[in-house]
Parts: sequence; C-alpha cells; structure tokens
Amino acid sequence: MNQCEEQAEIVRNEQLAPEIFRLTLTAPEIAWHAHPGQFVMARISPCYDPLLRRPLSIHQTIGSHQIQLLYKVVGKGTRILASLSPGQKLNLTGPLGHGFDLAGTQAVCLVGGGMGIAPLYFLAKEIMRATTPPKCIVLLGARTAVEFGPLPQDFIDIGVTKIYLATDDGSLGHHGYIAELLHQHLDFHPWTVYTCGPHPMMKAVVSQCRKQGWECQVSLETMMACGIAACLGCAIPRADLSGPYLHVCKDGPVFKAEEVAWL
Amino acid sequence: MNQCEEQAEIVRNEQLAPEIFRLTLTAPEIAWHAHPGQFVMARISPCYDPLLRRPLSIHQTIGSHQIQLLYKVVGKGTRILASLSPGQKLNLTGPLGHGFDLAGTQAVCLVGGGMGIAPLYFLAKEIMRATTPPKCIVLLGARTAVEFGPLPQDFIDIGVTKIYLATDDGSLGHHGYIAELLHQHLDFHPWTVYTCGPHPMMKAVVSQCRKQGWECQVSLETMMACGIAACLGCAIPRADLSGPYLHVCKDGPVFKAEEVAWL
Amino acid sequence: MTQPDLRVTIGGLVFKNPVLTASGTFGYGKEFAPYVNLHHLGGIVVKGISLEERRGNPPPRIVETTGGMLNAIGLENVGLERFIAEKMPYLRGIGTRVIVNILGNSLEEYQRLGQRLSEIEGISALEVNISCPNVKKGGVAFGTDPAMAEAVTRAVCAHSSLPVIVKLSPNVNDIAQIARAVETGGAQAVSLINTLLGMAIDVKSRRPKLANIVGGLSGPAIKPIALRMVWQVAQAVKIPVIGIGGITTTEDALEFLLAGATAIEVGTANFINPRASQEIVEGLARYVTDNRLNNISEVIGELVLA
Amino acid sequence: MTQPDLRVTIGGLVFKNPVLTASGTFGYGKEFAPYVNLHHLGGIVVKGISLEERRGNPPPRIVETTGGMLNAIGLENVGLERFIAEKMPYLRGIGTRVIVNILGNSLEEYQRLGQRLSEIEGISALEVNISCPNVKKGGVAFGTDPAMAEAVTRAVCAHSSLPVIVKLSPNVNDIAQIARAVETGGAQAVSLINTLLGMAIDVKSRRPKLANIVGGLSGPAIKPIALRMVWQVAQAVKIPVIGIGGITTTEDALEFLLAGATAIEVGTANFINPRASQEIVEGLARYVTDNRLNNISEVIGELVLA
Ligand SMILES: Cc1cc2nc3c(=O)[nH]c(=O)nc-3n(C[C@H](O)[C@H](O)[C@H](O)COP(=O)(O)OP(=O)(O)OC[C@H]3O[C@@H](n4cnc5c(N)ncnc54)[C@H](O)[C@@H]3O)c2cc1C
Ligand SMILES: Cc1cc2nc3c(=O)[nH]c(=O)nc-3n(C[C@H](O)[C@H](O)[C@H](O)COP(=O)(O)OP(=O)(O)OC[C@H]3O[C@@H](n4cnc5c(N)ncnc54)[C@H](O)[C@@H]3O)c2cc1C
Ligand SMILES: Cc1cc2nc3c(=O)[nH]c(=O)nc-3n(C[C@H](O)[C@H](O)[C@H](O)COP(=O)(O)O)c2cc1C
Ligand SMILES: Cc1cc2nc3c(=O)[nH]c(=O)nc-3n(C[C@H](O)[C@H](O)[C@H](O)COP(=O)(O)O)c2cc1C
Ligand code: FES
Ligand code: FES
Repeated sequence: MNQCEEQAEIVRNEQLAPEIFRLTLTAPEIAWHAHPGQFVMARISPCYDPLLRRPLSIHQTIGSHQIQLLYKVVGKGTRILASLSPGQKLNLTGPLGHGFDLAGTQAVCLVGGGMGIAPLYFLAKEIMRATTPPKCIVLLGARTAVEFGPLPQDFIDIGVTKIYLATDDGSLGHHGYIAELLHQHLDFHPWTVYTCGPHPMMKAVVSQCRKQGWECQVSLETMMACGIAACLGCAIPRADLSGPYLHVCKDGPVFKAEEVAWL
Repeated sequence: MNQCEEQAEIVRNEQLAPEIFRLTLTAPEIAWHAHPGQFVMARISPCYDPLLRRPLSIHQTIGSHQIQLLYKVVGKGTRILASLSPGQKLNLTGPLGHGFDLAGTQAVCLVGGGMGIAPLYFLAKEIMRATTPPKCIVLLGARTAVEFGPLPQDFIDIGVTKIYLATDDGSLGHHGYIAELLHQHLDFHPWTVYTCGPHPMMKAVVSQCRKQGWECQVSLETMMACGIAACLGCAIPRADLSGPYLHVCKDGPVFKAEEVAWL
Repeated sequence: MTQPDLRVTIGGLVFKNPVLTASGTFGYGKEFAPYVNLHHLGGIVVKGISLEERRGNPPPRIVETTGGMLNAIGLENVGLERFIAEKMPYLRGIGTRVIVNILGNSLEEYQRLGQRLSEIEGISALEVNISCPNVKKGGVAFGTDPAMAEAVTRAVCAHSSLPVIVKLSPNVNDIAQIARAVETGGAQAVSLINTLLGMAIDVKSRRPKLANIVGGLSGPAIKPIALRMVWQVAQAVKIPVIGIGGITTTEDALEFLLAGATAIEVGTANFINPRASQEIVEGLARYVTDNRLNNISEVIGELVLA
Repeated sequence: MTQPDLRVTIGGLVFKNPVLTASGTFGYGKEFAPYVNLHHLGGIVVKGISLEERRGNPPPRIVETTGGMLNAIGLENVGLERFIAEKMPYLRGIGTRVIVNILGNSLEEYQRLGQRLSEIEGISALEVNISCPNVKKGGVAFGTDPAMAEAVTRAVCAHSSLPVIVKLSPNVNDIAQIARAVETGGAQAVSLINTLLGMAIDVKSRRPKLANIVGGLSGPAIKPIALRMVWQVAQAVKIPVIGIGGITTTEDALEFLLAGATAIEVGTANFINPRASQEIVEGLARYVTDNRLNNISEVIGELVLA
C-alpha cells in the first residue's frame, strides 16, 4: 500500500469559473504513487467544523512533485478550501482507492460532467502518453459554458483531437445532455467508455454502453468518513442488490459499470 | 443602549511581537460610541468551532470610523484571528460593558501588564485630550522586552511624559513586577489608579492602592458567552462575597477595586 | 403579494410565527433589543424564575466545547416578585408573546409560581422546567421520573389559568415516556430538549473547568440528539412539541418542524449571532413563499420516511 | 534517560500504554498500517463481530454534524469464522494487544462468540458491545436494562477464558447503575461511551439523511457527555474504566485519565487524523517525562475537586 499522510503546500489556488477552483499542491509522495481515478482526503481545517476530511479526485500530477485538484464550491468545506492561499498547508491522505483500469484498450471514450471532469483529465494524460495512443474521444458536459473554464483546452493541449461539449442551457456545444452525444460519435469498435459525473448522467451513459456492448468504467461518489475502508460508511449495493455491499473508497471509486446497482 | 452588530472590515493586521497582533478595523458604529474600557465580541469564524465570540478590549478608535484591537495569540480563536487579512470581514458586537470612569481625576496612574495594556492606551488618549490634562504616569509590564513592541512609544507619542517599564526577565526597565514601581513613582496626591492585566498584578496594585488610600479602577476578565448580560456566565463575587454576583460584561469589565472580591 | 403565513397554535394560543427564544439565552428580552426587533419573534421565553431570588452557582460557570458550550449558571434569577415588578413592565410592551420559565424545589413551589403568574397581565404561557441539570435539589428528579413529571404538571395545571408547556430533560432513557406522562398530567405542550449533562477538565490545574463540576451542554453539537428526541416525542404525544437544541439557522429550524415540532426555540445561537432568532423568522418566511405554502404548518411532521 | 512508563493494567493484562483504538473506527488494524506504527499502540479493538456475516444497513450510512458525525453502519462485519480465518493471522503479527468487540442478538449468541474466541490465539480480551444503537434487535435492549446487562456479562464470562470488557450505552438514565450491574455480572472492565442516538434531516428532500433514520453520534461534539459519564462510572465501580468519546488529542486523553479512566479508546479522530492514536501515545510519553511521573497511572482519577 502506497498511501501516506502528507502536509502538502499550496502552490496556486486558481479560480477557473464562478464556483470552480483548481488547486496546485506540492505533495511528492502522493504525486509519485497516484494513478488516474484515485483520490485524496483533505483535512480542510485544523478545527473540528467541518470535522471530516473531504474526498477529492486527483486532477493530474505535474512532474514528480505536484498534484492538482479541481473542485467546485458546494458547501462549507469547499468554501474554506477556496479561501486558502499559496504557502499555506493542506493535510492530505492518499492516493486512495482503486482507479481506472487501462489495460488493453484500443478505443476509449471519456465522458465527464461537471466536476466529474476532474479525474478524467488525469486519465486522458495517461492515455495520451502511450507510444501509440488509442483512438480517444472526449465528451464533456456542464450546466453552462463558463463552467468549463480552460478545461476543454487542457485536453486539446495534451493531444486529444476529438472533443465534444454539451451544456444544459445550450450556451456552448450540444444543447442538452452529454450522454446524448455518445451514439453520434462512437462507432462499432470495442470501445471502452470511462465516465464520471452526476449520477443521472452516468446512468444514461451506462445504459447506452450496455445496449451497445461497450465496456464501461464509472467513478462513483458517496459520503466518506475515512477513505481507507475502516468506517464502512461508503457502502453501495452490488448490481444484484445482494451479498455484502461494495465500498466506494476501496473497491472504487472506479467500478465496472456492471458491478454496481443503477437505482 | 448604543450597542450594535457590525460587519467590520479589516484594514491591517500587524504583528507587533512573536505572539502579539494589532488589528485595525473599519467599524464606524462601534468607533462612534466607544468609551475607554469597553470591549467588543468578535465572531472569529463562520463555522461553529470555535463557537463563541471572543471578547477583546477596544485598544483605540482612529478618527470616527476605525477601531483597533490588540491581542495575543493564546488559543485557537486568536490563532485564527492572526491569520485574517486586510479586506476580510470580522463580525463584531459592541461597544459593550461599563468602561473607565474619568470624572474629576487630577492625578492618574495607568498600570498595565501584558494585554492589559490594550484598553489603557484608549484611556490614555482620552485623558491626554483634555485641555489641561491631569498629571499622568504610565507603568507598563511585560514578560520580556520584545512583548512591548511599539506600545511604550505609542504612549509617548500622545504626550505621556512619565512612562516606566518593567519586565519579568529584566530585559527592559525594572527587573520584576510592575506593581513594585507604584510606590516609587506615586506621591501623596489623591491619585486615581487604573489597572488592567494579569490577576496577580492587579491584586498587588489594588493592595497598594488600598494601603495608600488611592482610588483604583480595575478592568477584569472572565469567560463570556454573550457579552450582553443574557447568559449570566461572567459572574464574579462582590467584595463581601454575599448577595448577587456581579457580571463582568455589564457591571464591568471596569470596576472600582473595592466593589469586587480579591481572592 | 400577501405576507407569508407563519402562524402556529399551541395550547390554544396563536403565535405569529414558530420562532421563540430559549430560556436563559435571551435574558429578559431587553438585552437583545439592540439586535432584534422583538416584535418580529413568535415569542420569548424568559430566564427561569424561582420563588425566591437565587445567586446561582459560583464561577467559573461556562466553558466552550467543540461546537457547543457547558453552562452551570445554576438558575441565577431575580425571583418571582422582582421579576413581576421589574421585568414585566418592559415585557408587556415588546409586542410578542412572553412565556415564563419556572423552576421550583417542590410541588408546592411549582404551584405557587403557577398561581401567582396567572394573575399577572402580559404573560402568555408557562414553561415548566423540570429538567435543569444545574440545581442540586428539585429540578432533575422531577424530569427523569415519569410519575414525578406527571405530578408536577398536574400541580401547575390545577393552580394556573395559563397554558402549561413542560420542558423535558434529555438525560433520560426514554424521553417519549416522560412526554406521555406530562401529557397525561394535563400539559398543553412539551418543549425539548434542555441541556445534556457534561463535564470538562482543565488538564493543567487538574480541576473541573466549572466550579459546579458538571454543567449542561448546549449548542450545535447537540442538535442531532435533540432532533432525534423531538421526532420520537412528536410520534408519542398528541399535544404540540416545541423543538430546542442547537438551532442556529433556518435549515435547522426546518429540520425540527419536519420532525414534528410545531415551534422551535433558539438558544445558544443567540450568543454567537444575536440576530439569529429574527433571521430564522425571515428565513421561514422566504421558505413559505418560495415553496408556495399556505402556512408554515404545512411543513410540520412532513418528514418522508418511505 | 529512561523510557517514560505508560503501562496500565486491565483485567490482569498489562498494556504498554493506555491508548487503544475504538471498535468500528480502525477497521481490522491493517487499514491504518500506512499511517501508524501499530505496535506503538496500547492495543486495538477491532470492528464488532457477530456470529454470522452481516451486510449492515443500506446507505447512506454516515452524515457529518457539527463537531461530530452520525453513523448507521449497522454492524457490517465479516462474521466470526471469517474474522478468525482472514483477519487474525495479520492481527497476530502487529505487536500489540488485540481486543475483539462482539455483538449478539441473544444471550446464547454472546456466549458462543465468547467461547469460540477464547480458543483463538492472539486475542487479549473481549469487548462486549451491549450498546450499539444501529441494530434493531438485541444490542440496545441489553444496554439499557441493568438486569439484562448483568445477564449478558455473566453469560460471556461463564463461557470465556478471556478478560471481559463490557461496553456501555450512553442512551440511559443512569449509566453508573448499568456499570454496577455488569461489575456484579463479572466484567473485568467497562468501556464507555458508545454513540449517542441522533438524527439529521435533509430539508430539500424532507427525508432523513440516514437510510436507517437514526444513527449514532460520535466525535468531539460528544466529549463533554462522555467525560461526565466516565467520571460518574469511575466513582461507582471498582473495576477499571476505559474512556471513549471524542478523544482527539493528548489533552483529551488526559482529561479522561484524570476523570478516572485507566485507558482510553480513540474513535472518530482516526478518520480526521489517521495518526491520532500514535500521536496521543507520544503526547502521554512527553507528559510523563515533563511532569516527572513514575508511571502514567499516577494521573488516573487525580481530578482535584476541593
Ligand atoms: C471519491 C470522490 C471524489 C471526489 N472528487 C471531487 C472532485 O474532484 N471535485 C469536486 O469538486 N468534488 C469531488 N467530490 C465531491 C466532494 O467530496 C464534495 O463536493 C465535498 O466533500 C463537499 O464538501 P463541502 O464541505 O463543500 O460540502 P458540504 O457542506 O459537506 O455538503 C454540501 C453538499 O454536498 C454533498 N456532499 C458532501 N460530501 C459529499 C461526498 N463526499 N460525496 C457526495 N456528496 C457530498 C452534501 O450532501 C451536501 O448536499 C468527490 C467525492 C468523492 C467521494
Ligand atoms: C472584557 C475582556 C477583554 C479582553 N480584552 C483582551 C484584549 O484586548 N486582548 C487580548 O489579547 N485578550 C483580551 N481578552 C482575553 C481574550 O478574550 C482571550 O484571550 C481570548 O478569548 C482567547 O481566545 P482563544 O480562542 O485564542 O483561546 P482559547 O483556546 O479559548 O483559550 C486559551 C486560554 O485562554 C483562556 N481564555 C479563553 N477565553 C477567555 C476569556 N474570555 N477570559 C479569560 N481567559 C480566557 C482559556 O481558559 C484558555 O486557558 C479579554 C477578555 C475579556 C473578558
Ligand atoms: C447559559 C444558559 C442558561 C440556560 N438557562 C435555562 C433556564 O433558566 N431554564 C431552562 O429551562 N433552560 C435553560 N437553558 C437551556 C436552554 O433554554 C436550552 O434548552 C438549551 O440550551 C438547548 O438549546 P440550545 O442548544 O439552542 O442552546 C439555558 C441554557 C444556557 C446555554
Ligand atoms: C463508523 C463507526 C462505527 C462504529 N462501530 C462500532 C462497533 O462495531 N462496535 C462498537 O462497540 N462501537 C462502534 N462504534 C462506536 C465507537 O467505538 C465509539 O464508541 C464511539 O464512536 C465514540 O467514540 P468517538 O467519539 O471517539 O468516535 C462505531 C463508531 C463509528 C463512528
Ligand atoms: S469511507 Fe470509510 S470505509 Fe469507505
Ligand atoms: S457574558 Fe453573558 S452575561 Fe456576561
């Protein structure tokens, strides 16, 4: 196990969109061991409110020493995170969980919605690093154009050529849900689809993949207290709804779509 | 009652000594109504840890819009306070409590130890503003020289000419307790002594005043939840130990020395 | 646009909204006048009153804990007659309902308090404190024994013409059982929770941080416990339930209403935000408007369980 | 300089220090190996084990509250035999004492758990959970009734050769009474507190935040209540008391020792700082050195009251 606790130093905390921030941290141990799809647990404050660490996907590693997190301000923890400045410390545990499985994929499609884009960028970087990268399509969704910030360009910069956007309000790209683009852009290859985003989006993606026979890996979220399989708080039901629960922090956050129940 | 709640904006948060800070805030309502010896209750954080407001004396008002607080980092609340930056807001209630009584004093001596210096500076400014200021001696004590920071000079700058210092470690001024200087510098005038600082210091000052027949006003501290006479948490016994308790936030924080018990 | 309707009824009394202030955390009302428009509140519950004036416990009396505070005030109060003479004149003019919290050392004291206060103009109801953990005799024993709780309730009801709210202690096995007992005793409503018994030690001096050794825990830290108890009691009795415990925001208040409370009391929150009670009134008004409710009571007990 | 002596004795067993980890918050030990030198700890208490494997409650199972958290895990565990086969081999090698927390639905289940675990090498003691608020049958009833608590204790003691620690529920009127009952039943020690029953509601969906509706409150928020109960129990029984509830720092641990606890368990703190337990061991060592104590037990029960 290559987990550790690290007192990471904040390098930058950039505001990308009204509620969206990108945090760059020096965290050499975590950077060294991180795989796409893994996450960290951040101790937001030395006080006890908020009490619990907050799970955040690793957005990318930079060199061998830095990691980036991409987050949206949704509550008190992320609000405090947004107020932190370069030079301040953030205590992290990580890298945690089971990430994306990359073995033997020849045609991949990454489908990200909202903050679900965070782990997919790390994944895309890893995919594009291969000597002969597989065929790669990236589909990104957001509520409105401004929420994408610089992210689509980031994917282009690492060599992704096929990138399609959708917004709920039609302000950029397809007007509607990102999952609707899937059948337009994917042919009858043995695609592997990687998806992360709001539950309804992933459900739609999974349902299409099942119909088309595409392999699908999903990155899930639940409430978490420990992130290391100790509290058993992050249980989710298996596909057949029976047997012991799966635990998102250890068995996931990335699962094969067919392993888990889509309620 | 001229209390109010005010969303004060931080103008400066200067570090004067390793653990000592001076916070300048724009708080026009409080600045307008403040008297020397009064205090504010500061809501340190929008979270609930720390939960309670922290009482801090008004160190001075500047013009009609600003107030200054002088504080020492002793726990989690003051540590958070020290991390705040200009432009951030601090919610204050104030001005609170019963301050120093200035009526008819012709010879005054201000005896401050540690953070007890905070309210005495405001008092000194008020005293020196009179067309014919009374005879005024200032005695300041600290553990070690560096803890005085610029404070002695501040008193000199407003026209105090007789200022004597003492440090526990002898690094500046008298080597020993500040109360020991009292009889050296005070003659048989009808002195009014104003004192604020650690309990043992004030006790020593009060005991000398009693012996010499000097009037003495003391500024006291207790734990406080509300600062406005609602919780009844800040009770202290009366001099004769009987009858209802006094409440520091309302009957004080400044009391006549003979009103309260010196246990 | 019409004004959102926040009225609720307890013990036959209509309150303009369900937001009251909790006993011991709002003084005698006047202390908060610089911060709150008192007449905007549903009502205020004044500091616990006993027959005779009480000094309360020696200091230190309060200590902060994580997300909460311990207090051992020990019912310091001006006593019945001084309360009537000195505090009631102001309270009659504040334009909202005044509820008087009472505490006795014996059944007889409770009776006398109820009787005398019934004669006084400007008092809407009594809140009978059978649950204060900070007074050595009386208080707690009444609150933890169903038969005693019922007896106190019966005694006050028999001697008072005012609606009687009985305030319950959380330091019990089964709070619903006590609630049922005071319902049987004739209470028009129950309010809960009072503080949970707690303790803190100063490691340096090795002494308790409170002179009284133990004190009552209040504040956001206890909210989950209070909410659970309110939910249990609301299912156990037919009389209205007033929810208390860590309520600091409009959301907190709504949680208690959903769990079955007809009204709520704001306590410790008054210390950290003196405008909390009024802000909750405003927040509930917005909630009623935004959700197009006819009346706030459409939320009460609407917790969805299936 | 000699090593500070932190040893304490419970049920005839010497622990290298008084810092244990609380059941359900430290997995089966291994999960924390990247963060803590397990052999530095006084011992670890593993997740509650039942005869059969249990799925536990449906999600959502946890929710954060002010200074605390609610959990309704519902005793998900691998079951007795898988625990022995899969978890014990690792636990035998960690170099510290292993205490197994057990939970049954009936007296007979508790007996069988005690009996079978007594046969297993590498287990130092049993912690009998009669207090879990998250399982519908069994658990709580045993913990809130003195006679039942005594009976369970007697049953386990009679069938087990291991020292028996009984873990008490705080959701009672008088925890000292239950403690005395289990002492009479033969317990070698008591540990307290388990979680306090609480609740949280999602105002938007109007549903409970936990699928189980109610859950157990833990974390710094409950520390004052836990400390008060430990102090009360320590005065009521002669057997050692293990203090649990919101312990996060060395100071917290010292508060419990001063109140009369012989050892402490670190629970929720493990989630917010996975190194908390080890840091407390280090902190206590410094305390012993700085205060020139011969042994940490010189602090136990040394609360100054006069
Ligand atoms: C494995 C994993 C990876 C994640 N990666 C990212 C990421 O890269 N970027 C990002 O912005 N967010 C990510 N999240 C979600 C993020 O953890 C939550 O948004 C964050 O914890 C909210 O904290 P808060 O204090 O701001 O909000 P709170 O005030 O705690 O809650 C605000 C709202 O968010 C919900 N919420 C809180 N915590 C979680 C959680 N753990 N999972 C789901 N919902 C929650 C609450 O129920 C509430 O409705 C991830 C979650 C998981 C489990
Ligand atoms: C009327 C009044 C005026 C004050 N003026 C000043 C001032 O001008 N400058 C200044 O630095 N300090 C002043 N204090 C003291 C100041 O309020 C405390 O230092 C502060 O509240 C500590 O907060 P904390 O969170 O940093 O410490 P905590 O972590 O809460 O506690 C640290 C230590 O300080 C003690 N303490 C905490 N609060 C108080 C309190 N209210 N009174 C006494 N001891 C306390 C605690 O018991 C503990 O030992 C004043 C106190 C009062 C009552
Ligand atoms: C300082 C203080 C004094 C209190 N005094 C009384 C009292 O006199 N009578 C009473 O019934 N409750 C009293 N209480 C209890 C509160 O009314 C309330 O029930 C409790 O604090 C829980 O609510 P909260 O968490 O919102 O504060 C007091 C509480 C505090 C904090
Ligand atoms: C997620 C979680 C799971 C728990 N599981 C158990 C358990 O299986 N058996 C048990 O006796 N106590 C269990 N507890 C209770 C703890 O051991 C402890 O008594 C309680 O959390 C109070 O301590 P704390 O505030 O330090 O967490 C659990 C607590 C939590 C938070
Ligand atoms: S978050 Fe604790 S087990 Fe997964
Ligand atoms: S601090 Fe509340 S009454 Fe003085």
